[in-house]
Amino acid sequence: MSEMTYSDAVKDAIRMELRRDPDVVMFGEDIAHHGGMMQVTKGLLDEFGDKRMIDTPISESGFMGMGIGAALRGLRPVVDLMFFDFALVAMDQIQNQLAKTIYMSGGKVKVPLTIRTQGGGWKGAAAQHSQMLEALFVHVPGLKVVTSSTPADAKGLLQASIQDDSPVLFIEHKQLYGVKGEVPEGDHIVPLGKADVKREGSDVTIFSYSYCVHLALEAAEKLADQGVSAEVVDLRTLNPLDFDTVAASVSKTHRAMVVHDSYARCGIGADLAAQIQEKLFDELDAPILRVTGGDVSVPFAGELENALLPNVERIVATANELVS
Amino acid sequence: MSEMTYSDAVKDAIRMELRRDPDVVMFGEDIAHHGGMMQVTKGLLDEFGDKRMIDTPISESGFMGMGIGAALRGLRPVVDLMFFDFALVAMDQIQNQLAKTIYMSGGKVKVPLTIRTQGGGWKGAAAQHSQMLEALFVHVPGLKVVTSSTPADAKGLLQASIQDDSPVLFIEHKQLYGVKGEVPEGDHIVPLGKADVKREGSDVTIFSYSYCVHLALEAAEKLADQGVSAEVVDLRTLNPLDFDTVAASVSKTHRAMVVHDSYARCGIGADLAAQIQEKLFDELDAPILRVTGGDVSVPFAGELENALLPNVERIVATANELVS
Amino acid sequence: MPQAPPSGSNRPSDSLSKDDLKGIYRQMWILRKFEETLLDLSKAGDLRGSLHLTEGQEAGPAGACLALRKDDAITMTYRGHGYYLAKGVNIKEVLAEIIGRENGTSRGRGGKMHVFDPEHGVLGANGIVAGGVPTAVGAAFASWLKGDDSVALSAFGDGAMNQGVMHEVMNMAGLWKLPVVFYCENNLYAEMTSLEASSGVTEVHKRVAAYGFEGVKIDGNDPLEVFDAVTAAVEKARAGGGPTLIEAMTYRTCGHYQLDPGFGGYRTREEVEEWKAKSPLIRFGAVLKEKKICKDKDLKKIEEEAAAIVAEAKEFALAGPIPSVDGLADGVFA
Amino acid sequence: MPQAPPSGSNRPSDSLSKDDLKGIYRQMWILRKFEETLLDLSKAGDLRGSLHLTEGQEAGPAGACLALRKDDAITMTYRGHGYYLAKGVNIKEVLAEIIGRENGTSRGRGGKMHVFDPEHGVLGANGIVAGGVPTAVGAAFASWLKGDDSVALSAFGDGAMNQGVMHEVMNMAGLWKLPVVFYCENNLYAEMTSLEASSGVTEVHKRVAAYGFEGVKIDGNDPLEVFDAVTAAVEKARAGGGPTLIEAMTYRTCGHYQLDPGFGGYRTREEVEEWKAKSPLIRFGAVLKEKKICKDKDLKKIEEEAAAIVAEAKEFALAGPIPSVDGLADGVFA
Ligand SMILES: Cc1ncc(C[n+]2csc(CCOP(=O)(O)OP(=O)(O)O)c2C)c(N)n1
Ligand SMILES: Cc1ncc(C[n+]2csc(CCOP(=O)(O)OP(=O)(O)O)c2C)c(N)n1
Ligand SMILES: [Mg+2]
Ligand SMILES: [Mg+2]
Repeated sequence: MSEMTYSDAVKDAIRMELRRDPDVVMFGEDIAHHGGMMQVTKGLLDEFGDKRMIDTPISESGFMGMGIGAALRGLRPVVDLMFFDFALVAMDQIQNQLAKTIYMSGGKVKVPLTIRTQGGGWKGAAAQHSQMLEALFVHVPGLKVVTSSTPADAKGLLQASIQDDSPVLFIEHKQLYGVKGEVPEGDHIVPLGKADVKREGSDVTIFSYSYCVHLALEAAEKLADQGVSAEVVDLRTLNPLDFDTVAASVSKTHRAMVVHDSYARCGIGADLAAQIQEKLFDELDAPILRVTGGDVSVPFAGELENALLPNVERIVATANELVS
Repeated sequence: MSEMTYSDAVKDAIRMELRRDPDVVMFGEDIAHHGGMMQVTKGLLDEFGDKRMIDTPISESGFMGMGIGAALRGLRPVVDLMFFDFALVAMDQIQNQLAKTIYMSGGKVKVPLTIRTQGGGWKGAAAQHSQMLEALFVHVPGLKVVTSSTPADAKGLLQASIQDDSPVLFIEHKQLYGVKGEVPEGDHIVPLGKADVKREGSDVTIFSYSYCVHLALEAAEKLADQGVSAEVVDLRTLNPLDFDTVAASVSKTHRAMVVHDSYARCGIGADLAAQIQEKLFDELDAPILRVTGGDVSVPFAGELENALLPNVERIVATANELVS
Repeated sequence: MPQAPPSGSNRPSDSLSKDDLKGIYRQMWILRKFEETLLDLSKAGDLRGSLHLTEGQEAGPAGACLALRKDDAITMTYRGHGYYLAKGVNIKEVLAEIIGRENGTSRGRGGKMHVFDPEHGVLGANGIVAGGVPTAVGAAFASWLKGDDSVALSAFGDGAMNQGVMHEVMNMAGLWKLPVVFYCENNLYAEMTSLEASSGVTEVHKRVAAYGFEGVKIDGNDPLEVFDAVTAAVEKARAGGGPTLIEAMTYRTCGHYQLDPGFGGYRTREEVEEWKAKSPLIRFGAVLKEKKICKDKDLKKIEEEAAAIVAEAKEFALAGPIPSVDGLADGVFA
Repeated sequence: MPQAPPSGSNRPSDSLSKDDLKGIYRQMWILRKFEETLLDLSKAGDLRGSLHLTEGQEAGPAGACLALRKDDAITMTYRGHGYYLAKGVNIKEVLAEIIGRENGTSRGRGGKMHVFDPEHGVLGANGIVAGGVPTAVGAAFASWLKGDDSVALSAFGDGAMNQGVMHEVMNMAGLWKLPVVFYCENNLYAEMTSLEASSGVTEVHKRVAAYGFEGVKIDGNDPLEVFDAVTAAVEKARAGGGPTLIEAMTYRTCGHYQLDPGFGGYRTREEVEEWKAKSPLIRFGAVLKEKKICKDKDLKKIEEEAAAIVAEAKEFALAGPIPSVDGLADGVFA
């Protein structure tokens, strides 16, 4: 174990995989020579050279599609999308091609490609540089969708993603890069498809993932002061979803809410609420509530952006509404 | 009133709008000289000429984006996407540009652009030509999302869409073109944002939209034979959603289900279930159940496709589960 | 760097054996018979959905695939039957796929627009115009990164040139000199829209001026010219010389899909008839006779052999098991 | 069809008045002072997010916008401050927008990457590389369909050339001869990646060979050469002659964004210093002196005027109201 930032943990995972398997290659914009706009891949070019770490032109559709071909021919590409918002530029290649290739081949091929990207707001980056778009990729089947809230999870889940034979969308978050935590040294695998109870509680469950887990944990702390025991479950993998862990928690607390900073309608919160009430209707003592990024494009002005996106106060208030 | 097919009703709406407003223009692939792959726009070139009905190259991103510029400069473009699946090719222009332009301008501009497309399966068109992707466009805010199940609604809602100053995604369905019904002659407006109770009932509400409304109505007929009174609500506009009509129906029947042929996770059914249980928890006597297109790419083989997509039997069985 | 040689002198096809030449003719007939069978199956209701036939364009797949190794990669379109057949995919399993059977190449999940066979380098037919081109370029990218000498070829239409992703991957192919061959079947139409109505520059091979590699224009209805051009492009690619775009002039003598009569609207009957007379089967049959490799009866025999192969495949396919609904979700993930 | 005239003889800029020329110089200083102010505000914490400055590229907006009418349309990028200012948008409202105030051009919702002002033909700055180019081409499409004589110009970088959508709209612009000017600021880098590392063909203006219209290469650091080239392109477009691509050679003497020192990694300090010496403000100041239009003190005075305009705008912006949270969802729909 050693303490490191989320950013370094991500780098560590990529480095471990590049070392482990010569078929792992990474490409994207400004990732090699510059080391990535968030400096996450800094130094990897020196160790692995420019046939393993490749700077591309600004051609997201093109290099995403090339990743598919490379994966079908035995490589294990890590494709970097600088901002999550840019996934929309490459959407046909991601959703009509990458996500469907295994199914359309009747399960005959493997497509071991990992898309690595980062999203999220609170930075004054406005409508086209702040989106968390995970729900779009959970909706259309065929991609594993993975998030992480801690450095250790980031490392373990990213290594697992790169080792997976299905395409994986690995989503980081702008607000997480500076977060520090203990991270196992050497190879570290956190299996995909497993949620994690980040804090135990008995009165209400707060489901969340990625950066918002931290808001949820802070809220749980405040709630504890107010005598409310909140359980915080980090969903981590959004597809496939670990519904067993979800069910176990709801069966314990009988009250649930979901927190995410992405849009509300047809979002992950809606999906989880629908599944929980469908399968655990009799367990519920209250409706499943949501604290989300609303149904508005991310505004530029700080006051508006902060009002739109989730915060600790709204989480606390919502939890209180549930237990009252 | 005259009886016509859904296909002719759509044509009638486009024709009325082209006649009404010289700023309405339509463009897309093979829509002018050929009259559209579904023959919906046949004959319009003759009446309106090749500066109002324009065949484009196979460049969905490009002409979608050009539609934005044209709309900002006073035209009212109807942009044709031959298959709903191709929206993914133009996704950046639709979601990062079109859907956000009004908000990013602080409400200063109007963007009166209507995307007209068609989706849906049951045709052996497989994974890339059968998708209904409405949930993706409800998730990212900024587009009105409109469907219709009858010829009259198709005409009235499409005219309303073209007259709207916000961008609208108008979604047709492969299975509907041959459906016949009475359609008002001349101008016909069905306001956006209003659901429609297509059949009254008291035991359970089946929410649906587009083609699946017909499956729901057929199921309701069968259920009536079995002594179950099912209300069928056609949501029509998916964004903005007419929750008042939803709430009124649930408050009457206390049991609800949603039927759609698109993917389940983060789908419209999930969204509706989440909202209903959130706002009407105490009205519900049973969980909100869903009959959907599942979480699998649309397979080619008929037996698999039919098993994946909703059918009357599953709707009946699900309704019975709710009332039992 | 090797160039596409001038026709007439020292052509790679000069060294093809008589059997090779007869093989080309056979391959073209297999495709034709195969598609006739598809049309029959469609009319009989045994084949679902729309069917994009390639009548009149048989020279491309037959000539191009002969220039490829088994380990070379290839992608094609909804109109790509000829390519995956000529690349070596089992015709029985293809036909089973196309009628949605469990013993099809994709267990009936893919259908005719989505045939895969990685063993023969077939990385997918595709329903999205230009959608599979990046896959081929990515295969070439893999060869380049690994330093092996396999190449990739992508076959697509003239209309596909106007898709943005094509531009992106052509630029990268040129930039990195990737071992890929862009094989553009210029059949003058994209669905019902003519090339002139959709491109500012209708000489497709000139458009690669934007990417820094060579574009050549060939008679795409002559399988030997196709073989020569693809061979030259493949050799150049294997040698590290980068990509080539081949604009192969051809014509779809049938409709865009089974419900399009193919003339009356966007094309005249005369135009279609003119091209029918120039169709690869007729022309190449004449060549074989001229070269004294075949007599009429030999040609007929090859046609019958092809018909028999397809008939056998049809029988196999129709006897294939219907996929079980239990396996519906198989293959969402690996 | 009018062509970009050879420099030296009969240039449109020959007929610019002394006031016009001084106006160009003033416009460039306004931009420079404006951006210095943005950087100050950013350092002071009054301005959120990343800031893409355009130091060294002032000649483009000043020269290009002078060649446009108020009713002509324009789109630009995240690095487009110069264009919307020179196109006539109220500088106070722009600055208010950039610090997120209710009296900003987009009521604080858009921020610096999303400035709109339809009254002045400004159809949006954009955060997506090449994302706003189709909008401009669409504006030209509208002019073409309506038969009016307004034109559209889109300013973008060399890196944007590799986006697929650029290809798609350039093809349509060429096909239909739309009245649009593609103004490519070739500053040799896209973020930290050089043009050679990202394009198979680095002479950007030659890439339009694929679309059937003219491409010209100019000194983008000379506002008069910019004015001449854009004037010629605009005249051609208004006359129905279709699009032109102008490759304007320039250089960003600052970093890609405020946290990038601009050298040390992808560029040498020497390279940057060399270009600084060739920067438009320095060169054009010398031209004004040479033409005896200005003395040093006149130049200084213009600089001070520009600083005063920006200072006033800053005051206005900082006094602007913070947007009310009640209006958060205003403008999701029209
Ligand atoms: C992205 C996309 N847009 C439109 C279509 C519909 N479509 C199918 S085939 C076709 C024409 C393609 O023409 P071309 O590339 O010349 O190939 P050809 O059919 O002539 O072989 C079109 C527009 C599609 N499948 N994908
Ligand atoms: C689709 C997309 N991909 C990547 C980015 C990230 N990005 C912002 S600016 C930039 C470089 C653009 O270079 P160029 O077009 O040359 O313009 P310049 O910044 O030099 O003015 C990149 C890659 C983006 N904004 N949009
Ligand atoms: Mg074609
Ligand atoms: Mg640049």
